[in-house]
Amino acid sequence: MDAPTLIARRIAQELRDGMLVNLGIGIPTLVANYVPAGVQVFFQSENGLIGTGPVPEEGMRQARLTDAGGRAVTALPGAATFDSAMSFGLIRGGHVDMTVLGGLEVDVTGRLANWTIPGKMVPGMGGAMDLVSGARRVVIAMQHTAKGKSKIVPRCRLPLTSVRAVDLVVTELAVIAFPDGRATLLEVAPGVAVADVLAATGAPLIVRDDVHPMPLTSEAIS
Amino acid sequence: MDAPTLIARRIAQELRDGMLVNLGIGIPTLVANYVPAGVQVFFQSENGLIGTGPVPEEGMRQARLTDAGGRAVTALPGAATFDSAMSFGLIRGGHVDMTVLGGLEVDVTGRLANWTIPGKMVPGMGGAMDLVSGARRVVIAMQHTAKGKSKIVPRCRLPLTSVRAVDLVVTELAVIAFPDGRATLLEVAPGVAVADVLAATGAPLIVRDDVHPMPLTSEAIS
Amino acid sequence: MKTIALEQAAALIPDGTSVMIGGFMGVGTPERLIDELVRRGTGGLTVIANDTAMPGVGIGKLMRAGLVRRAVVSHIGLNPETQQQMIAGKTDVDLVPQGTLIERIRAGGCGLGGVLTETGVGTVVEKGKRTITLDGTTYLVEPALRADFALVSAFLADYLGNLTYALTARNFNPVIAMAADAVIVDAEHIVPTGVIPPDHVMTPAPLVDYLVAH
Amino acid sequence: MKTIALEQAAALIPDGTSVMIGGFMGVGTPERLIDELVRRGTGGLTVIANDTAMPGVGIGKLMRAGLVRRAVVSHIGLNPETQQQMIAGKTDVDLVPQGTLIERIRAGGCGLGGVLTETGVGTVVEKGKRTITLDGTTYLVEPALRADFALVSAFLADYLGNLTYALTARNFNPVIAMAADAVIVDAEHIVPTGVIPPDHVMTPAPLVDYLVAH
Repeated sequence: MDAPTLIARRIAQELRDGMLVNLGIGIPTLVANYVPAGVQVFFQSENGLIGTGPVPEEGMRQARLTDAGGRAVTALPGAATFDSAMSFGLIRGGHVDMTVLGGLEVDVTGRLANWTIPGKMVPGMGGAMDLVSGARRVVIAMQHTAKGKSKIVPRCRLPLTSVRAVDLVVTELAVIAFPDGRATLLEVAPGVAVADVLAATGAPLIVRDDVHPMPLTSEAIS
Repeated sequence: MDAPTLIARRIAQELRDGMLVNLGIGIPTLVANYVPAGVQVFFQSENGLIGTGPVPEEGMRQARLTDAGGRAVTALPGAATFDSAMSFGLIRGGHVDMTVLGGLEVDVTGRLANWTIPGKMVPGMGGAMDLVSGARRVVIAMQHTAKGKSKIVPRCRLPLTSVRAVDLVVTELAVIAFPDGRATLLEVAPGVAVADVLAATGAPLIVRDDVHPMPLTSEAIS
Repeated sequence: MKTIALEQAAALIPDGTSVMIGGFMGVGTPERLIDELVRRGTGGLTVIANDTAMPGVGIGKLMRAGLVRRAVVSHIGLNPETQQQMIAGKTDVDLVPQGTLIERIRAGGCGLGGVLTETGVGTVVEKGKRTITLDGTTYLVEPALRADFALVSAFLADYLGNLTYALTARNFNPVIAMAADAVIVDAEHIVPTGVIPPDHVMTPAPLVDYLVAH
Repeated sequence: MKTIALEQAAALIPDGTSVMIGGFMGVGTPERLIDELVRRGTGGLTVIANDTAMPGVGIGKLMRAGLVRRAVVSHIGLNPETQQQMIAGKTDVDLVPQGTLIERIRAGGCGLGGVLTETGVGTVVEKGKRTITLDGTTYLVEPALRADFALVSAFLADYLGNLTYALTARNFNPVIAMAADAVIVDAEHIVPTGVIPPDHVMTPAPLVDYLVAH
């Protein structure tokens, strides 16, 4: 299983029936493919849609129905559309139960940097700052390292997305949470030892006694 | 012609084609009966309606279509309904071109008191404070005196509705504006002399050289 | 979203809680929920709404039954019973300009700390409030407002909980549906999912916690 | 509301003015108006919008033509040309969190001085901003934003100027339609008054100054 698939399948385990969920671009988008059986969630696209469905079939594209990345999507029965003020009212107001976003760095207190690398990548924060400040639960989907360097860091060197700590970080190696503001290893990926995680992590991790293997949802059906 | 009719007919002269207009309860409501020929205005009810029409015919009442006083109304073709946040966005945002409201006192600088008589009448301000603060043009429709006392006063003794000066006061005797923040007599009612107005007014009025009789719209057709 | 019997819905609301209630002079108020609260005698309520309607109508029923300890409203002029209870000290009445009230509720529902408005500057409304001056204009800092419950009256609700409102019965309803910990909806009609087109949904389903069964 | 030819509509907009433009990654952007501005070469613009779309699409056309002096947007990640112009100093880019941007525009349109938000607290977004603490929580004071013109893309417009938007093409459009001194609308379809039911109107007619003729 490749890293993005593993991460998406683990995060899909966090989905609960009736949740309103916002998925970022990249690995987070894959989470929609692994919704557990019997769980029904609402996916929000922050450009103004709840009930975002998969990519339309050939010939069924509607130019006025896209996700936040501008890609054509479908809408499920019971979908709702709205303007951007409402969309971010939902996000900041705590109505989004969970958001899944990519990360560049997460520090040992759970603070996230994910929107810019000054001098190199300045795309703008889009909705990321509002999502991290306002969603009830913030889950970061990211590779554990980039170019051999740990993305879990003692302190973010990149500009922060929010001072609010994220709730969960899921990588291809581990699941990390931040109880009492301290990075804590909860789970390891199948076949990965705690020592492997610690070796790959450039910051101290608290290791819980009950560290266990990641639960994963089934493979996508489609 | 009774005082309310006279006042309403004079104020109707202020209507311009395409205006969005909010009418308060009482004399202001009558203004809708005297819209000049060829002028089309939008009437807003602040409970969430643009395109408010007259009282419905017998048997055509819809319980979910009322004005801000809770009375059944009709809606004209091209009407729009919206929530209260939008309604007051229109009001505070300067999108209401003119509001016509009743008054208890107006002082010589144009400040209005019209929402409470402490210890006697405490109905709440409803939308009055927002209307006076936000509408582009505020016109006060009121009798010149109450129980023999002038309602134009040197200084409001009743609690203010807003610190913003109103634009025009129309009574059964006179039309008064507030250029440079000073009460100025512009017009007198038919058959009323400037001296009559001054005698009935409990505060100094600047009298313009060109004081002239009120222009009035025709009688209501209905 | 859970479908729930009327009696169960009202039973969720304990004495002494805060409830936002939709409606404007009784239009767009969830009457069945009000009636059930009166029947149960749920008391000591803080009611946040546009007004207290007329005696014996909508929120006026709660007033008449003496169930309202505090009312945060813009207008009580058409309900002399509210005025009497206020004078008698039975009900505290906080009068808030209507545009400020709806905007404070919206802020509460949209995760804003509050809004800045000129409405009320220099009047009794300013009393005890913070002000802030931006570019030479002074504004009142009006803080966000939330409640434990929102009692919403809708026209259509689909099986998922998507809502529409009709004509002037919309008023405070979609705004309070964002600003309470638990949102209870009474809809005139319950319709299959898909009957309400996406562009016509006024309150999206995830905002609704309970839909009163028919 | 005046009906106006496309050429006349674009001619209303002088060089150096501020324009809010609807759309999200090019979806819901009034392309005909953009094309006409490019044809005229109306330059030195301050553009307030969610993003600058993609190269050669929507607002991306204005960027490519070098007509934008300043962009107030939340995202330029899909338009490398904007990034290049920013780095070259041809275009000033103010990056604003999307929720803050739309709320500042809404405040401008709704007569609020601004809003209080936690978004951006403790980040580079806080730089130069005032903060306020209410009940122990610190918020940024985000001031209202308005423009000289709003360029709105609608789905339906009736003869009076009532508007609807379709699906995700709504985005910034109804919000900017309240926040500019002159509102110019390009609608996909113009329909008789009454075709849009009152409950479905998303932008009421009095907000529209000009409707581009078909």
